[in-house]
Amino acid sequence: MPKNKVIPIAEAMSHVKSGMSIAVGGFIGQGDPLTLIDHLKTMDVRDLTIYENDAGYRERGVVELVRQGKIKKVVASHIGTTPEIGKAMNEGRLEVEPTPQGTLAEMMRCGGAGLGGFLTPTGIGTIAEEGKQIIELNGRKYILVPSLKCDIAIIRAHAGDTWGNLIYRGTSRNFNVPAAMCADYVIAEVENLYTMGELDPNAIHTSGIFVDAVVRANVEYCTLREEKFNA
Amino acid sequence: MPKNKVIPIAEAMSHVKSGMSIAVGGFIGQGDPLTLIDHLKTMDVRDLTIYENDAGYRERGVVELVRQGKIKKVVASHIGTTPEIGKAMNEGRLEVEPTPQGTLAEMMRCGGAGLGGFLTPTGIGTIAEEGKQIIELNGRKYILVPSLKCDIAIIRAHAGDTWGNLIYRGTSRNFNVPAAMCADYVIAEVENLYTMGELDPNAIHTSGIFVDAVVRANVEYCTLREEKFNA
Amino acid sequence: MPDAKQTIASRAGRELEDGQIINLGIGLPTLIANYVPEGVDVVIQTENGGIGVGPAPEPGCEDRDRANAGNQPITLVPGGSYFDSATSFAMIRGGHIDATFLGTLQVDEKGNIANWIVPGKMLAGMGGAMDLITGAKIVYIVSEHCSKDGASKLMKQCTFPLTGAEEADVIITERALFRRHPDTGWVLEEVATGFSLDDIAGCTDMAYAVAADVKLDAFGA
Amino acid sequence: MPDAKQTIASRAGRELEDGQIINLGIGLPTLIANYVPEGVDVVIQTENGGIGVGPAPEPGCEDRDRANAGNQPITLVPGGSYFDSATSFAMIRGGHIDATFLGTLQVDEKGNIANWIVPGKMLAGMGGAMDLITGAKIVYIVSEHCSKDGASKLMKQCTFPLTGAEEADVIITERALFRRHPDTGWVLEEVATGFSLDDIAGCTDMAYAVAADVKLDAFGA
Repeated sequence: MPKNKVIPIAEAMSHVKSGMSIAVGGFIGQGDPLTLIDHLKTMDVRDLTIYENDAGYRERGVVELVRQGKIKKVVASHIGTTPEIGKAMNEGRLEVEPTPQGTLAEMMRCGGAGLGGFLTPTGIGTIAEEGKQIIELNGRKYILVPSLKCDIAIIRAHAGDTWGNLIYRGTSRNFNVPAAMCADYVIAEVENLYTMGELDPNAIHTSGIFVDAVVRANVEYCTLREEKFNA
Repeated sequence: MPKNKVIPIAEAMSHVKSGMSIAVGGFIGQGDPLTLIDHLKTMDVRDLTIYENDAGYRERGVVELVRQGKIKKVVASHIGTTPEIGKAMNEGRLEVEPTPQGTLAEMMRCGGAGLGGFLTPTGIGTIAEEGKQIIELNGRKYILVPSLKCDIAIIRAHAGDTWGNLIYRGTSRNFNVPAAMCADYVIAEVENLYTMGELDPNAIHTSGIFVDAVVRANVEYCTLREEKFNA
Repeated sequence: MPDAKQTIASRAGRELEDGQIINLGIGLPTLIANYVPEGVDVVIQTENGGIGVGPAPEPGCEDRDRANAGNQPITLVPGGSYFDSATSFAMIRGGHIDATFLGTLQVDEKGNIANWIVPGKMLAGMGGAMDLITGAKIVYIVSEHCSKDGASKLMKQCTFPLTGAEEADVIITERALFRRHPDTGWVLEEVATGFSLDDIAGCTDMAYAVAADVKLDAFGA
Repeated sequence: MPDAKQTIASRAGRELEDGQIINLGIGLPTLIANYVPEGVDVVIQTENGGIGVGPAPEPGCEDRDRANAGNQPITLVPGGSYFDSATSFAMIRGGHIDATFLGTLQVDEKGNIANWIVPGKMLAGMGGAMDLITGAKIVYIVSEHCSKDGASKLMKQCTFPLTGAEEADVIITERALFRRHPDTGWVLEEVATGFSLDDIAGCTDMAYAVAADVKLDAFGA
């Protein structure tokens, strides 16, 4: 029987240390791990590097950690939904590394899959190829993108069992799947917690093999209450 | 409303021509597209190149096409379950290119994902690296594996809707997912056919975007009859 | 004077073909969903992880887990489904999307597109645009012809950092429609109601040929 | 004389640690599942696309869609699940498997493993072995000490094409257990009942050190 990974949030988050890299699931609020981000706000950590599609939506999400001065650098595809991020960048308080969305997702997946990198045609002829190795194959140019390994990943799922098998709902799946794959220590907040065997083995989106700790999501961040949920 | 892709098997299979490359789903009989292979046995095609984990199990599967002399080359990770294949190879009637299982799966996925290739540590220091470009990244050596694009893919799913959204069952998922991604024309045989909207949008394993034609699987290859099926 | 954005979206809608799989950028391109011609079924992919995007939900039926890449609530049509971001961009980069419609800051003679950064000023990020431009079979630029200061967005050469090199296939503005041919470059095919060939020449900096059968009053108004 | 395979599987089972995720090769390694110690829970991954492999199904309850990589019917324990081959090898290559147990034709002084081809004779293919050897945190070679013709499988240098270079961490045979240390190479830690240090020296071609605390009569009947 796989082990129980449900632990107190403080214990799970104690793995986060200053200077670490963190992969964050979610897409401008859809599936963002807000419970874990709220907890991070209470912690004395700094110089974090964030890998995420964006920095949240309006006032919520990783942008709150930037406001607190905890974040050194954000690697993201889009920061337009959080005006504070652009401001922090322009004032020199934050480094931002724009990365094509598909490249960022694949960097995470590849890191989790033990691949050293991949060849993408995306960004050829743009500044996305600056400083990158270009490889020509069958007459087409590709950027060699090294894969990504992070110290920590924080993600959110709609349903999870105690071993960390996860099911997402709707468009909240997004970066939660690749982020879960690429980190040494993966913390999932789940909206609805099940015992092992309750989730359909054919319908798991993220296997518990990728997950190290499971915590309950704050009820206000749950999109559907347990009684209404049908996996 | 997405279009109806259910067509007669002969019409779907008429896309297969001599000399083509075919990605085949399944794993030694688990999820092998036997209905489509049966149809291929009746067709006048030759010099096919097959990309598949194996060549079937015992007497069934792609091995039947080898017996008919339709196959020029098999790229596979394992041919131990079909003794006829080793015999055909040793007699010079068939070319076999052994490929690590994970590399083959990733070649297919990468081809379908528009990536030019990927860097794998698998096979470094073995003959798997012969003739391949070796790239060193962060002190580790990787084989640069070009991605795979095939003319045709033939796969099998447990459930499918008329647009080609597919759900697999148990360990029959295997290579059916990556094979479905990498070909110009993808034919899926489905054991249980549904109208659009009947399958859970959160539980689809292969999106219909990857599938060109849907046919009914021969009833004798169905693992569960429709009335017993619960997606 | 008709609304420029609606004119563009309406003309773009007429490009759609039955069975196509399309991706619509944030903003103006999203309006194209309102102009799908009668009898034409297209499947809309949204890069944050959905396919088969349908009409917006009824007020009160919005769902935080069902939204597009611009965070607007969506529904799915029957046959639609959800997936993760790595799979979404496998679809996009892998050539499984027939057409993408994107706004722009600049587009030029060679088909270069610049729409993600104004150096020293605004950085929104490229989002999924670089992948969409690289992977979609047809890249439509749907944009007002000129920027707010009146300068032509259809330039000799882009001055902002590119989103994609030589990838634009069609430009649709509120004034004209151009198609790019691999050998001959941009060809003016249609001019909107209220504009003359001279008007287009006057507000277009990139070089282009005029089609022999160029259509005047082709759309708009 | 106890059955060599059961002796090996039984000793290998004692290596298992609570919470480990393991992959068992086809044949002998599959037997290890029968020797998981009391109080130790391990999670078994099968590379054809399942995790949480449980006991074989009752006769009559076999299911064609539930099998392992050797095509033997399986069940899953609660918490188990299924996935595709690309995801399976993401798990394997990505270092998410704690230990893999594989048979071999040859293993050598440097930890090289050769188990997929006898040149000019037999080609089964490497299956998932190359990925497992590369990706798993601990690589166990579980194999009879000598081949059928009596030659040592524990060689100075492999003569068959390799499956993995310098990847073997532990060798368990029916006669002995060796562990490889990055600096000092192979160390003989245990000798099975019925064998002496001299016996092991006589049937082992690779160089090895003998542990100061080497255990005799360590396992086997």
